[in-house]
Amino acid sequence: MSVVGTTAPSADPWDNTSDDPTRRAPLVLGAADYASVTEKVAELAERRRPPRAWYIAFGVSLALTGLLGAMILYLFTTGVGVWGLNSPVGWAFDIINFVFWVGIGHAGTLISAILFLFRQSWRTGINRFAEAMTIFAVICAGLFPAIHVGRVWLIYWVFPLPNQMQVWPNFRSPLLWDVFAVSTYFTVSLLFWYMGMIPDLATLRDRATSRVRQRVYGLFAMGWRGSNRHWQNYERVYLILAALATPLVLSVHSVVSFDFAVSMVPGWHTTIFPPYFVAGAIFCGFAMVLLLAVPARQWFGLEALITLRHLENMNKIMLATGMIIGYAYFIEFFIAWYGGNVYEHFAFVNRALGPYAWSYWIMVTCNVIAPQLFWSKRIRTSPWVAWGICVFINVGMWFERFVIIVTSLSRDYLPGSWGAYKPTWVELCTLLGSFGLFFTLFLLFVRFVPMVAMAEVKAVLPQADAHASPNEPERRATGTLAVEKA
Amino acid sequence: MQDHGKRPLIFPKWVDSLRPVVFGVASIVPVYALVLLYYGGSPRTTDVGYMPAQPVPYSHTVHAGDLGIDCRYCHTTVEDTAHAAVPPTQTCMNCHTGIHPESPQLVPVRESFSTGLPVRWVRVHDLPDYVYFDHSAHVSRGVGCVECHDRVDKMDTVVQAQPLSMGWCLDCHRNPDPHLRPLDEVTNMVWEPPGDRAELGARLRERYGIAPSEDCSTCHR
Amino acid sequence: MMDPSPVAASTERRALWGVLAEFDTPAALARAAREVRDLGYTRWDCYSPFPVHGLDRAMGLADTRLPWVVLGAGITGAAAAIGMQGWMNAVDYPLIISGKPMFSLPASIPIAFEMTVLFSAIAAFLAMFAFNRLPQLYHPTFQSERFRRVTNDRFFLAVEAADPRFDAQGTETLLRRLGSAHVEWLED
Amino acid sequence: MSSLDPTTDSGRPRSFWRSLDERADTPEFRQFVEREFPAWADEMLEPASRRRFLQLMGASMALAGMTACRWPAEPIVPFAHRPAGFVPGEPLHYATALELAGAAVGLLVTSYDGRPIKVEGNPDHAYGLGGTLAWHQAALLDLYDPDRSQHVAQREAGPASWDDFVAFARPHFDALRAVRGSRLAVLADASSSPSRADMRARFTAAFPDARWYEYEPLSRDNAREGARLAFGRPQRTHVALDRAETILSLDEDFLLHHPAAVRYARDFVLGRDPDGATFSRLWVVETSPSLTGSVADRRIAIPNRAIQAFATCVLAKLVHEAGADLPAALDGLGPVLDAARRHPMYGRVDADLVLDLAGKAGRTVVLAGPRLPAETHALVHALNATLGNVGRTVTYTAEPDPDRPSHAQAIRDLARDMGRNFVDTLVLVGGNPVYDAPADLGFGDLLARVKTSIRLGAYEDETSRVCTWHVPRAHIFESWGDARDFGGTVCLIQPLIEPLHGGRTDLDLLAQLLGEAPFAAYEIVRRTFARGAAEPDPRAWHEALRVGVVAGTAWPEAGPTIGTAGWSKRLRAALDAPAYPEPGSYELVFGPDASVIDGRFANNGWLQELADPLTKLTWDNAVIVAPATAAEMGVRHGDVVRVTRSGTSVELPVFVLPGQAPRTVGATLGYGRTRAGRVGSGAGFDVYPLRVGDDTAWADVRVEPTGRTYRLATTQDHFAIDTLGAQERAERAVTLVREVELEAWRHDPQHAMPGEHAVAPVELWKPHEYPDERWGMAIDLNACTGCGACVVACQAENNIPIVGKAEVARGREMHWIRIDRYFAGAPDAPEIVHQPVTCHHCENAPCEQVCPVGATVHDAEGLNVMVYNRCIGTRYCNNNCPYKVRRFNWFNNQKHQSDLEVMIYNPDVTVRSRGVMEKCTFCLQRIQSVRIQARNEQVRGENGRAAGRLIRDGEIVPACAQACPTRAIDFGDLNDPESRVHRKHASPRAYRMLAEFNVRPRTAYLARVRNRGGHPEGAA
Repeated sequence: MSVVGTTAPSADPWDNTSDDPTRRAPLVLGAADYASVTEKVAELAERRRPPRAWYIAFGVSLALTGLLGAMILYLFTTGVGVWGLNSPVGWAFDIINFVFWVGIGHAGTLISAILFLFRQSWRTGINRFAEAMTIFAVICAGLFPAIHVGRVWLIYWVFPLPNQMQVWPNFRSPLLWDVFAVSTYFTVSLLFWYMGMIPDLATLRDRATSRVRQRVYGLFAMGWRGSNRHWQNYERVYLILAALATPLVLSVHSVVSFDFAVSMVPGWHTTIFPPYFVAGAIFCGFAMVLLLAVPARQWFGLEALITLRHLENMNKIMLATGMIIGYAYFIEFFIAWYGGNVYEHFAFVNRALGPYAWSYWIMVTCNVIAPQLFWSKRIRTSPWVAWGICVFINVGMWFERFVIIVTSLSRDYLPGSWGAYKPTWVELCTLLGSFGLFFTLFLLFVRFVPMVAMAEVKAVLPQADAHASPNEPERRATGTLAVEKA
Repeated sequence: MQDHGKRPLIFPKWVDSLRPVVFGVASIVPVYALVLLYYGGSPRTTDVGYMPAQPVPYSHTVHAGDLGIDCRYCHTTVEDTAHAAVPPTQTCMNCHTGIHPESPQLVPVRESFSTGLPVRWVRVHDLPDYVYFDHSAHVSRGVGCVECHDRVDKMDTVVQAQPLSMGWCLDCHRNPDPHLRPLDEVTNMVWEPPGDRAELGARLRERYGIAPSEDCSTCHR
Repeated sequence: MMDPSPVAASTERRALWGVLAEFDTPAALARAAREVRDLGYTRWDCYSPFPVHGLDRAMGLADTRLPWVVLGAGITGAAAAIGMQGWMNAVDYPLIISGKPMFSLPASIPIAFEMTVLFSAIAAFLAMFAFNRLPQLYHPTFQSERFRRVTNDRFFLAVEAADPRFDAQGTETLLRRLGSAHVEWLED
Repeated sequence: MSSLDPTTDSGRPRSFWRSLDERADTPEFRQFVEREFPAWADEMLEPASRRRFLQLMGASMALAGMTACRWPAEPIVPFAHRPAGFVPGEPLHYATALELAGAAVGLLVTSYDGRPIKVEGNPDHAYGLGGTLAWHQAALLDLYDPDRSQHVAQREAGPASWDDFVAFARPHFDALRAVRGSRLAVLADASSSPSRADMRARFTAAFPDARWYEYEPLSRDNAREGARLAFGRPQRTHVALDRAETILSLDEDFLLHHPAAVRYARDFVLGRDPDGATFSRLWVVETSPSLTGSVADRRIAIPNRAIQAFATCVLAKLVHEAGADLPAALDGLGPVLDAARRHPMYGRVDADLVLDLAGKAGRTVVLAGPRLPAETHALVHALNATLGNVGRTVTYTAEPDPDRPSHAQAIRDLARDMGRNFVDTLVLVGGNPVYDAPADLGFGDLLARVKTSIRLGAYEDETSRVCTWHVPRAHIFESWGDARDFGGTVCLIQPLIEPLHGGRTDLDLLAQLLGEAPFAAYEIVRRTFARGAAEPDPRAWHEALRVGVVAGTAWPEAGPTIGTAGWSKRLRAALDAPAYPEPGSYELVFGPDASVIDGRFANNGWLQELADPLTKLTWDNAVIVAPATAAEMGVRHGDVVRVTRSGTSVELPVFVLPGQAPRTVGATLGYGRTRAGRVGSGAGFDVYPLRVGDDTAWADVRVEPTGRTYRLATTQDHFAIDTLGAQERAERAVTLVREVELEAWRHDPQHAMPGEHAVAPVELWKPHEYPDERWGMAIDLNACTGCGACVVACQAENNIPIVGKAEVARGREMHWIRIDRYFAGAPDAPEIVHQPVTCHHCENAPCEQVCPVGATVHDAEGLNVMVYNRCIGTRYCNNNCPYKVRRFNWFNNQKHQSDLEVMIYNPDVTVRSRGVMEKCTFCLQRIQSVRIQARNEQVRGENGRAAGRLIRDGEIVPACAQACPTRAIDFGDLNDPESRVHRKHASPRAYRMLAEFNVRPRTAYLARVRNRGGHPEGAA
């Protein structure tokens, strides 16, 4: 992990972002013991009334979800024509939103799986709701390919189901790969999320006072009792799932990028897409996590668990991936020029200077320039500034997909059939609505489910070490799940 | 000694004995749903047996069966065109001016004949509008009427006997041999293959140069 | 309240299930576990709010064979995917598409990979429950009031009556000696 | 499950089913469906999986009511008495003819179970040769137009019946007969029909004092008058374009707006066969870019008023510099030619032009367009005489009805009479004078004052509105009649269907007014055919009906003698007139519209949506302005300008189009109709108000911006293209649309083609074999004139919907074949190319692999088939199609169609539902029917019933190829080395667009051949 900025440990007890390699900064602050962790987290799911902010946010989100429903109803009853699409621009907001949301959906599994494999114990503070975010984002993502087809009532034909027509899907189509990739990703993320939650559900069960809560949490906890013989299998499966999810994360967005890379549209047909899309996904995924984490830790007083260090690490990752993206933008142009394909060459020149140049420059500003601010430790460690930058990043990443899809399609091979695209109000409302759906689900999650993985956090408490003895300080702050290496 | 307070159980012990039942149901329901969808949804279930009432109680049993009138006497165009045309009233009256001229069942026919207004029959073998079936192409390759329409000569009211689904068509297009017969037996309802049908079919396929196509363009335009 | 006598337990109560001892720290639990292991107990278990590092060794647990199940499932998934694509597009209803071969491995890789992961993941998930005999909504330990805290901040060790070396009084004193402040007897 | 299967238990459930069946078909139920599932309402008719699903749901009795939701039970309605030789479901073809601009083109109309569904050209007709233009194709749509007037109407009483009219007409005209028809007048549209002429003779005999006028807003009377000047008697000029080496067209759009356009287009292309002996060079001198101008080798854009001077200078140069000797008869032109020397235009006459004309006696042609004044036409006769073309490439026949006043004169006289209240009864046969008469006449008001006005018209339009009686006119395909083609040959017009709305033909009406009724069109035509005999010879009659033309009725060639009396002075005087409008004003040139002509086709959706060949504009007209002129006016594309002529002004949008002559603007007539119907009313802008007085060709106008803008819907360049895009477009055009120089071609065909010689791409796998047929197409860009007939023909054949202006503006037009138009060279002297683009049926089709459900795949003959009923509508295929030829059904385009409108559908082609992709199929239905026919005969051949055979080359003709007047499109089997298409694919001119991507298209283009010669101005 790159070490940038001042190394002087700050006096502030809440600042654990010191990079002094000789000292191990704690990942949980405040006078934390097991009970206090449990108390802090479980209490959120148990309290009678959540803060007013929650109610306002939930109301708004629910309204937007309603809007989404209305738009979809209108779409189904009238036809895809209610969108601004045409020939040549056969895809726009529908697939843009799909790729956007799938991208968002990557940080969760990445944080829980990849960071887990790399023994990044700081993940424990954020992995739970990063995973939740993944699932909700994938739900939003899956929505769009489903509703974008012309005859939505026949969408089930994309699944290889036996039928009286004796015909099968065409497995050469990247869209079909999408079907498998996204559904697999959703399933695995869901299992991963739920499994990680079982011990915490058990906690809620055991703390529950009302019969109903006992029963409900009891059912979902499936009788978990913290038996070590269980923990053994549990940890092994968790490790395996992490090991499976890691390549899965990479594969899913690669497959999504195949939708474009496999086609022959100039500006789409690019070998660089898979890595470039994955980097982009991680980039905006982390941005979205931070977007959610900063307000959450403040409203629910989780500063002790989601510490500045967590935020700073995420900002560092965004800085890194942001630069990968920037590199990709540059190399695309280089290859377009170097490759000597006139159509591809024009496609890229047209992006930067054509009718949609504005969208291209929004993209560059938000994705390449804005993250550069993260070079400064001050900015990295001031939550709300970082939050603002993350807003930029998400906007930029949405426009990246807009640029890729719309500019490429609007001007492909035959100038005679060049076209232009302008979204209708329906598309704008649908996009808005998808955010509504996302936040609705997320708000329900923070209301009823422990949003921090208690068991895992406890495991990284200093006192969690079975061999704890005063004369081995190096192993402080490490647990079975975490052996942090500098 | 300190107290060992007892804690009320959330779930009684017997709950766990339900596990096999729950697992069983959980695993069977989706399978059952799929099976239901597949069979319940297939034309074999939904279409076969479609038997609408016709304006005239015309009996194929009598005409094609007992009287042994050849299909082509009425369905004249079947060998040359896509459609096996339902005959004009004229055709009925060719005989029925003499036979049963007064029969009350024939009132609609006589009316049609006198007024010139057609009899409105109800189509039984009704393919979707995007399917283009050509009778001549099949009849002139030795595919008998019976293959699709079944024993019409035994039907008082015509009923759909085959699913006429895409899969059903493909079955025959993929293996035509057991459905072929000599051209002059095409309209024969009671024809019995001399010897092994498949083997005869193979020879006929050679002879008529039959190579059934599975191309989409064969039936869909 | 009086400490229940084993005799009484055997007669007027349901059968004794075992004794449950509570510890304050993972270290204490681990120590106790090593002792109990060395004494040759077989039907016993530790309970903790989080997986305690090294406790498996302390309990002398054999490594789990669960990963082999996952491997099997993964291979099945891959085979199924390749087989499905090959059969459906090249055997059952071959159609000329973009002049490409009816079946070619490269085009089948993405789906093969996804199905491998899907099968493995589901298998791993189910195997976890199967190996742990979960869901199990009732367990004798759930009768203990103190055991609530096993999902919070307390650590427990339970020895079952079914253990051949089990002896209610003896085991209890042993556990107390190992540093447990609270030991209680639980019926089945 | 078994409860689902009605076969298992008979009796009770069956009656139960029946009752539900009935319920399922009640209107209430259908309304319920419409209301509950508006989206699925069409699915009810388009049997998707919906019904299956409901059947399944039937398993639960709650929904059993829906189990009867079979798609609507389809009735079979056989004839009571089947006509002899009629085979249900088999199309029949009848010969008939359509008259446009006073001359007929023979047609073959396909009738399906009594419904005319498609129009083709009649190969046996000399002026069609099987080809058509868009109008002939589109005429069919008018037949099923729900806006056609459907009953007799009287202004006060409103709807009436034919009997009411007869009840009124018989006494009324008996009375008129008594007074020899004084104060009676007839205003008829132009017609070449012998029967009409006969009826007219009878009419004037019955009503000696009645006046008979003939009016067309766009007529060729100037040519008549010009011939009268030159020869003393109106002559009709015929040219042999196939034999000409040089063609000089003075503002004559002989490829589109000419009575013989279909034939001339064919001849023109025959005369430009790069492998043939002669390859003509076309010079066009015009003001507004025309279709002919777009295919010219050399084009000179000057104001319309200057063309006569230009022509004079051409003749002068020929005589003075090229040593051509003026025939003695033309000596009178001497002074004119001397004067021409000093005329500014003298310099503009290109030396190449003179070289191309001089010394090629009988191998050149000069034509003059109908807009040019009579003197110009006379001058052109003189030119042809001087060049020795008369009798060789130019011949004459006597004009029929030589003594009739010109149309302009006729309408003026009638208006005068009406103004003086000399007309009490006016019979209007066709036409639409209230809309298209010269605006200064105020014809509408005059007509409203006429006591009794009887209008025979297809629509209750602007004119009918102010008439006392309106009689619906039968559509041409509902009518008996006859007409002459440009050469005089009589074509018979026979009905394909009973008049749908009880319409009457002009012959019927006249017969009624003459009291000959019920004696009607059929008998009248037979009587004319019999030429005096009591009965026509049955054999001749039936033969004529079968072939569609009456042999031996062509006019004899005339040998008129030319003179200069009377017009040389006018010619001389004209030389002094300025060549350009005075500063501050522009010359507005009126022209016929490529879609609606003079407005008669305004309510025809196919034509409204057919893009103009040059502007690619649909649903509108606009004022055409050259880029430089636009800059000078300070207006931009789409700005609304006010065009003012002496007080009257019209506001219409600007369309910036390279090629319009400087100091001039152009505008087409026929738009801005107020009572055309649902389609045509309000489309475009009416410029007739500016067309006043006698100069109907052009007018000097002032043009000022209004500051408003207007959205023009074009099928190409849907939006203003930025400079970056414009550059790229110019660079690409030359590789997409290839051209060869005639010189280079003649020198070495093998290496004449520009552009890289594509390297054969490496195959990563063994390509599929297509052993039987390999269908392919060849499009000869040297033959394509861009007229657009193929587009409408395809629309008619393949049930392609009309989507309307808003959707076109969005880029959602549905045409399966489009004609891309590119400009090359300088904006002030552009070269224009047309390129028809349709599905290339690539063997490595990019569209196929990306479809998740395999809805578009290849069949065994290599056709790229689009399976509508499998398509779920991801639109991925079109995204991945490099040619962008696929079209998506954004909405349910059939939703609001009446029973009348759906009658036009071709039953052999699936009507696409909402949400599916569609595209060119190479007319799969035609391939299938021919193949099945051939295979049947083949198999039966083995039983000795018919001769076995394979499909012959040319047996399968797609709609576009069939309609093409110039045979630019060929279709056939690429495996057959003898097939035309194979030979064309093998030509050195052949190239495949975007072949470098190894998509292996089945369509090859043949490079266009340029014959600029000399040093062309503004060549690319």
